[in-house]
Amino acid sequence: MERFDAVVIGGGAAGLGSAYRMAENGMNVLLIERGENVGEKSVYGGRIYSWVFEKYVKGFQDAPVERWVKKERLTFLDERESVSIEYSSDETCSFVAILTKFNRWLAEKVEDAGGLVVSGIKVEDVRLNPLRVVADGEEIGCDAVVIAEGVNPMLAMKLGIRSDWKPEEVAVGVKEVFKLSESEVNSRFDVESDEGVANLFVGYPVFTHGGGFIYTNRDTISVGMVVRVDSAMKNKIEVYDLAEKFRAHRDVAGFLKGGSMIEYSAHLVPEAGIKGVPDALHKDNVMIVGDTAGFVLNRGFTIRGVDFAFYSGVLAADSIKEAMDGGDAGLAGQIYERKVRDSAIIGELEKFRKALDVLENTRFFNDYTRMMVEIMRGIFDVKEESNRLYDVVMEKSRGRKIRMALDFLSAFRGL
Amino acid sequence: MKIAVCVKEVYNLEQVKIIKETREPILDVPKKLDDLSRNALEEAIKIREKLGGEVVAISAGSPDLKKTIKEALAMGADRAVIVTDCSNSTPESTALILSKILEKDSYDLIIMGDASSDDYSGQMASRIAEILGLPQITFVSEIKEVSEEKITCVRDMDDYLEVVEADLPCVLSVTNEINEPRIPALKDILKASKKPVETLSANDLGVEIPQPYEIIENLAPEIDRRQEVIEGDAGDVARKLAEIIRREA
Amino acid sequence: MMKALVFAEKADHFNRISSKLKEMGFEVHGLSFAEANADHLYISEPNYDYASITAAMEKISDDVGPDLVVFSSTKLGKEVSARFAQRKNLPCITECLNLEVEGSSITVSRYSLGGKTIAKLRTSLPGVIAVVADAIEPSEQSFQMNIQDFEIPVSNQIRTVSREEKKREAVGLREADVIICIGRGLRKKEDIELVKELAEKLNAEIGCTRPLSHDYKWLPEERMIGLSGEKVSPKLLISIGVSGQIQHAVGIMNSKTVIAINTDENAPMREHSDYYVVGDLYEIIPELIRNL
Amino acid sequence: MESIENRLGLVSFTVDSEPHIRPKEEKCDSCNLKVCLYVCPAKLYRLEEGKIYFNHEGCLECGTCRVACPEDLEWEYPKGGFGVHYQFG
Repeated sequence: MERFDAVVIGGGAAGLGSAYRMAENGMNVLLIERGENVGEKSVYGGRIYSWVFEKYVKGFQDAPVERWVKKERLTFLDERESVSIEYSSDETCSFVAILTKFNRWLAEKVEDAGGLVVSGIKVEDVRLNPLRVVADGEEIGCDAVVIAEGVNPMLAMKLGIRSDWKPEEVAVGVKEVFKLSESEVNSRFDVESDEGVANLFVGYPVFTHGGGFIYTNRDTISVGMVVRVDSAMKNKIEVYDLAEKFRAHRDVAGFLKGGSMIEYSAHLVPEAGIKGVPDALHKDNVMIVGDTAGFVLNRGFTIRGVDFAFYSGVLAADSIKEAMDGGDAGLAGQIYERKVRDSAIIGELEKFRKALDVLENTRFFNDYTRMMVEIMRGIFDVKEESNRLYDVVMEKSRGRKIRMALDFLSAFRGL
Repeated sequence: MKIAVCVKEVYNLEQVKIIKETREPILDVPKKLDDLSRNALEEAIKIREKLGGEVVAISAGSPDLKKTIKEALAMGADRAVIVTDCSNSTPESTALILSKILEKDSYDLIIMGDASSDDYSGQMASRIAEILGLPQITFVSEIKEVSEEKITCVRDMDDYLEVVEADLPCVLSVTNEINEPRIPALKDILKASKKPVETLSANDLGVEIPQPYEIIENLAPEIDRRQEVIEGDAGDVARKLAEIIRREA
Repeated sequence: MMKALVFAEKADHFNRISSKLKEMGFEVHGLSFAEANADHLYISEPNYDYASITAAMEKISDDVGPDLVVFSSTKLGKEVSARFAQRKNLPCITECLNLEVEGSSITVSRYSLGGKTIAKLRTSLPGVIAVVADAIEPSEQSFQMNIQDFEIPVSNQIRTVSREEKKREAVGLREADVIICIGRGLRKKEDIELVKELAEKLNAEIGCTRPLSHDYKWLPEERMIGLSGEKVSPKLLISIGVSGQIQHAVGIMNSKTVIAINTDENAPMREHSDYYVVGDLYEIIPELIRNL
Repeated sequence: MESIENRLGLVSFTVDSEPHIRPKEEKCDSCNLKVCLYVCPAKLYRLEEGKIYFNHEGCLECGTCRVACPEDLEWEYPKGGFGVHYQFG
């Protein structure tokens, strides 16, 4: 039986973070990815917060970054109109990347550091006492297993580490990628070549839990929609046409005009915040990281997943190392539990626990989005006569001022 | 028996997309070991299994070769020698580089695919055999007999099948009909990670890479058909079709 | 005047190539196994040994001093072109579909990326190319027709034990006005009878995609239409149960009208069709036979 | 609007002959919700004469049907090396 210090299951950001850190620490680590090539099963919207890579990855300056986000835009859409809030800055803390390519680059870093990455092989089972991983009819022995299998926690459920997601705890995202020239992207979004835009949308076409996004890649644009699975079920939303409806809106279509669609993709996103994180993140020396553990934070205007995924992988790696150095490799799971609970991951998820209640409130996705657009229409609609801001706001908020005040107060506190 | 197998990395062609508006291919796709290289490797491994010896995978290509060559090792090559600084290679340059590597050892057999599935140029066996002054048997669809001294093969040519024999050392190119290449299991892949890979540069070998061509364009062919869709029940459709056939035939 | 030296083991290939070269203004020299069109032609006994032909072409080339050496892109032609080019330290491009000369350089087109694209390459003369002779439309040209016998030097690098012509049905795919092309949408070999019935009604030849000839062996190899098989140009091509992968589609691109029947509404074949029928071939073909 | 079939045509797949997802026929028959018909982003579930049919060939492997299906269908990832190959994930 082949033996490794640790086996990592899954070659997404979380698994790669774990394998990279272990390889860097001189451990004998094997990463097994089910895709024919690393990165080909990973899908996300488009943006990564860079802090964790700057902190942990040597040579990060060579990463396949498409563009650094210099403009943040939040757009409220109704059927025909939109209101946008834009924040533009020279400072940046995030970048747009194609996750497939980014993960492929990370896999090279893992191999350069001495880790072994095997793709095209699906792990069938993880068995305890003694710990081993079963794949391709073979058993591979190890001291620790890191499960980074992504949002569908097939192995983690089998081992009883976590339960399955409920429809209200995950969202389905669909994404289309359009090819344009680099200069077209620059001019349409009014940015320089290395600068990018992250634009999130609320409202049309779902007007419920979810929203749209546009991210600028170097010479492509990623555009798509996310909707919570329970809302899609309840409202009978045809998810397969969601991205099409969204991009047909006049305020989205303009960015894509003349571009060729080159890929369509779909993926689930954990949306339950801290409530989606199971009570225990390990069983014996098997640990769960990334989406499998539910480490995604949605604050409405920002969504963090990849940085938490990579970071949780690093924490698992460090826990395994610490346990092995301490002479009892079997303690890694417990150490990991503690490290994560003390880390920014749980810290942030806890901090934004109330964001969940705010985002549960469909009035933000529907009533207030429409109201925002209507108020703008009210004040900018100048004919022979025009409207006072006060009158417009009073009219549009008639009969719901108190509820609104409370809702906005909760948003103010929660997000 | 010492066998060299010249293998090639190619784009995973099934994943290459064409941008509809411009007809340009998107080449940002993973690479893999070419299918015909697998046929060549399989045949070499079979000979080794029968006669003993060593199978060495040899390749010239991009830095991605460090990864793709592992597929050859997982299939069963004992070791590999690769040159990773010739991304824009041509048959001319690749033949020079591979021959330099082959000259460093004395091989009884040099096997490769009859062409690669991307360019289908089919020059490598001839060029290498010429450089090394060896006989060549191309388009081999079956090896009938092989010993330390001599090999007898069936060649599948356009209009004829031919049985030929040659003394070793000799250069062979094989067709995809010759065998069904094995698919490596996880244990083979893990074993492969420990096999030696010698990485060289064209410079190490003293080869200057010739650039005999200029690529003016590389676009998908234009398609300009009517694409009129005919629907309905079988009877309706058949009547419409009959009408079109009468008109066009 | 620029000189070209041609070798093709088939006279038909030779003539297609030489007429194209003449049209481009070359003085055409050549080696062939039978009489063919050239200004200066060497005729020898047939010989299919690469080493012998390479040596012969080297000898003639040293005498003539050609700017361009052209082979027919058959298996033998490709094998010899590369060996010859290496001996003369020249660039060589095989599988050329088209060629143009401009000053001292030549531009050729060939399939690339497994047939997904067509690449245009430019290389300077002198050079060697192997041309897909069937891709050239022959034209009427007048040649000097100086002919002399030639004895090919015998090589024994490899020894031929036996040679056997491949058994071939007389297939008129290339000349046919109507072709029915079948693909994997056909469920079993016996179903070809249904297609044959339709073919008889239309006086059509039957062709197929690679899996049917090479993997399932339902039809002989010479009926395969596509990149590595026949490239056809009928008035009407009826494609039945063919998905339309590009490797196949390049073989039918010169058809005047293409009708396709497929169950999959969005098979790649749709783009390659003038009329695209979405439906079950087992329902439609019997009806169609009744209607013809 | 680009049809879902055309969009799936842009995606590269290696299709296994065995489906990795199997709806449970008898449960589908009695299921009143049939959410699979609209939540699947690839529109791979089809209703014909009251019966649910599923085509695994264009599966994007998101898992939405698994989470949404009230009847707990059989769901696995495709075998190693099979399934969808995203390039712009």
